[in-house]
Amino acid sequence: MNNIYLYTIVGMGLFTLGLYAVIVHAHLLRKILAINVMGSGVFLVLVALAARNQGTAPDPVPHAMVITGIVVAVSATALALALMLRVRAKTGQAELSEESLE
Amino acid sequence: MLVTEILSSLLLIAGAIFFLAGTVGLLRFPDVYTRLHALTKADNVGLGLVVAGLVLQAESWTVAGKLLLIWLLVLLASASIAHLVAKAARKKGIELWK
Amino acid sequence: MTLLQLMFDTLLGFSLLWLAWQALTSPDLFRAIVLFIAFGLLMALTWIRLDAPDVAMAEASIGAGLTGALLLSALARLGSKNGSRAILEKKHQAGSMTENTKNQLPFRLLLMVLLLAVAAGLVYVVLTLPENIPGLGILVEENLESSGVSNPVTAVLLNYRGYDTLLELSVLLLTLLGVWSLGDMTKQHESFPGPVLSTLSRLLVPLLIMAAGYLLWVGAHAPGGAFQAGSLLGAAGVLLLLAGWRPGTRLAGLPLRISLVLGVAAFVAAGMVFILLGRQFLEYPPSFAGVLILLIEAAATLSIGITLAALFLGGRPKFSQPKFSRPKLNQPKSSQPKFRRHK
Amino acid sequence: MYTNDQKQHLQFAPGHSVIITLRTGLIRAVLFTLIWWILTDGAMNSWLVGVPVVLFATLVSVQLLPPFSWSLIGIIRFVPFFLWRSLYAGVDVARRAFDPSLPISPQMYHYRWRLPPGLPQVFMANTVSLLPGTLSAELGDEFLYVHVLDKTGAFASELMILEEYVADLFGLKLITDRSEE
Repeated sequence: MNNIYLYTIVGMGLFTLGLYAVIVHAHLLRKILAINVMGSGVFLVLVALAARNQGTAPDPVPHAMVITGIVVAVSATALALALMLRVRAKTGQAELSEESLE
Repeated sequence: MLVTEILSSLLLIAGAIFFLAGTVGLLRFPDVYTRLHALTKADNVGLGLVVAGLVLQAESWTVAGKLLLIWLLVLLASASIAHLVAKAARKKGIELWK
Repeated sequence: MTLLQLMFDTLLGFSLLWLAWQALTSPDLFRAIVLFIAFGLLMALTWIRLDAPDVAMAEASIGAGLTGALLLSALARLGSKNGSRAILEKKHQAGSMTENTKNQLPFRLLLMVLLLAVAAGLVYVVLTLPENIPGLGILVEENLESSGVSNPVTAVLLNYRGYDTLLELSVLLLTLLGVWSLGDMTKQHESFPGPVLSTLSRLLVPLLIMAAGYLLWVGAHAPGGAFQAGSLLGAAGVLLLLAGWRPGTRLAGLPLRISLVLGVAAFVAAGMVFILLGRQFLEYPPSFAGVLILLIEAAATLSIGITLAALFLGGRPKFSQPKFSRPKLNQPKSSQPKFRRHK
Repeated sequence: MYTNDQKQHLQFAPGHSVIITLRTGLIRAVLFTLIWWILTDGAMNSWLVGVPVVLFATLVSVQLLPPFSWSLIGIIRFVPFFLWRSLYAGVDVARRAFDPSLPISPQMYHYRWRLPPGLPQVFMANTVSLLPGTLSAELGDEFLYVHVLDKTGAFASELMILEEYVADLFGLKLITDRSEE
């Protein structure tokens, strides 16, 4: 048990937390926040595993992938927020209402 | 060589104490305005001392320049942000603590 | 590994989980977003602990900074329109919520059990991964000399996995098109932000440009590169927008569009030129690779920065129509669709 | 594009000519070159990127922040004053934070401007927040609203002194007293 596995487990904890929040919350802004937390969890697992081999430099390929991922995540967030504002403009609320779920 | 090292360590420790003071102020002071006082002034001095301590250890002029640049930028940013936060609090109608 | 390090890592890990939990459950949305920004900064610290300074820079500027700015501005726009009504609605809903949550309790319990199973499965998979797999790190190191740069992360991004980065730039562009197609820039009657913020932005923007240039240059052999530099440029743009600056109608037309596609265009052009010389797409000859990567990165930095700032603006800025607009043939003028802005 | 209204507050130095703009541009270019040299550790191969970046930054800087008057002597006088007073400010606030009885008595003080609007006022507002016991809370047309940590202190005279230093820094002369008019 070293710190690499600690961070891997934290990463998976973040992913699970985010997934729970995405399902439970109705407000779209909270869902967007939750998806971002899920993404951070995935990145954390990737980068932690890249540093798995003790004594050698970490694998740069996952690092590059995560940088790509962070940029894609911010653009996805921007689009999601724009969609949320559109939903709000159309329906008057930024939530997925209970009726629409049933 | 040894003198600069001791001086540098003393400056770093003093800086850390000011950061601690800023945090204690943030926790103990009663309202947003007084907390801003603690943050801006104590952290400015704290960072200044840390930077001074590190400049003594700097290997070259450019490293010292970078450190000084960092201090100036944080100074500018923290003073401006403190003003903006205080202004927003006033606009929101937050009363002074008496 | 020393005990102190383990303690630090444990503390950091728990803080991450705790902040994420607080951000996701806080009843106040503003508070939730601020906590999320703090979460992003702790993530940046975590990347440093995991020996990934390139990622740390991207996280601090994009993950915490720009995402936070986007979220806060979206929240402000949510609140600005009939804000009081929304609060009333929420109170009303909160009343009915308690009833719902009672009915939902078994559902939530089931959900938690399922998610715990998922988490346990994930942990099992990772903990049983084979030890000491060399990975791709050795391969990257062996070929570093022919890549044109000496920072392995930049080598992967711009050379070995150029496809990914090209597609990522396209994703960024597509996102902006998506945001633009959702409507024009909302005419916000923002009050003048005040001389202090205005002066701060005027002082910082040139310095941010300098810092972006530095990260662009240093990315070839140390942590840094086009994405970090681009996000600094984007931050400069966001600062200008916050201080009340808006692109004029002339600037928002062709100049904006050209700078948005410049990154993708430079990437594709660099890839295509060498096809003509008998190489593969995005395969650079080692002797040119360094210069090519710098050129592509410079173009990409500009495009990324301007795209991110445009995303913050949240809609297509108004631009002046080209003077040579021709009337469409076979279509009488009256039948042209009239656009009306939605409220 | 800023509206005229927004630009106005920066143009307190009337009548700048092309020469002044060029001179300002040159000074800032030198400053940015120095910063680039610091950032890159003076690496020779960095100037390929550095020269265009410095030029661009200078161009943007002159666009955003029009030339303003300043005085070297004023700066030399201001720096030690600021360093000493801000160090004192840190000690003062740290003492109050650690003191079990929490000796503070806040007040909002209206300080009447003598400085012209624009960069001098902004500079003073920012400096005020770093000096002992004062925090600028709003920059009005006529007053600077200062939050004072301890209303029993001699903050009023301190603000007057600071304003004179700032005026010096920008090569300005203060109108001595308005109440006599």
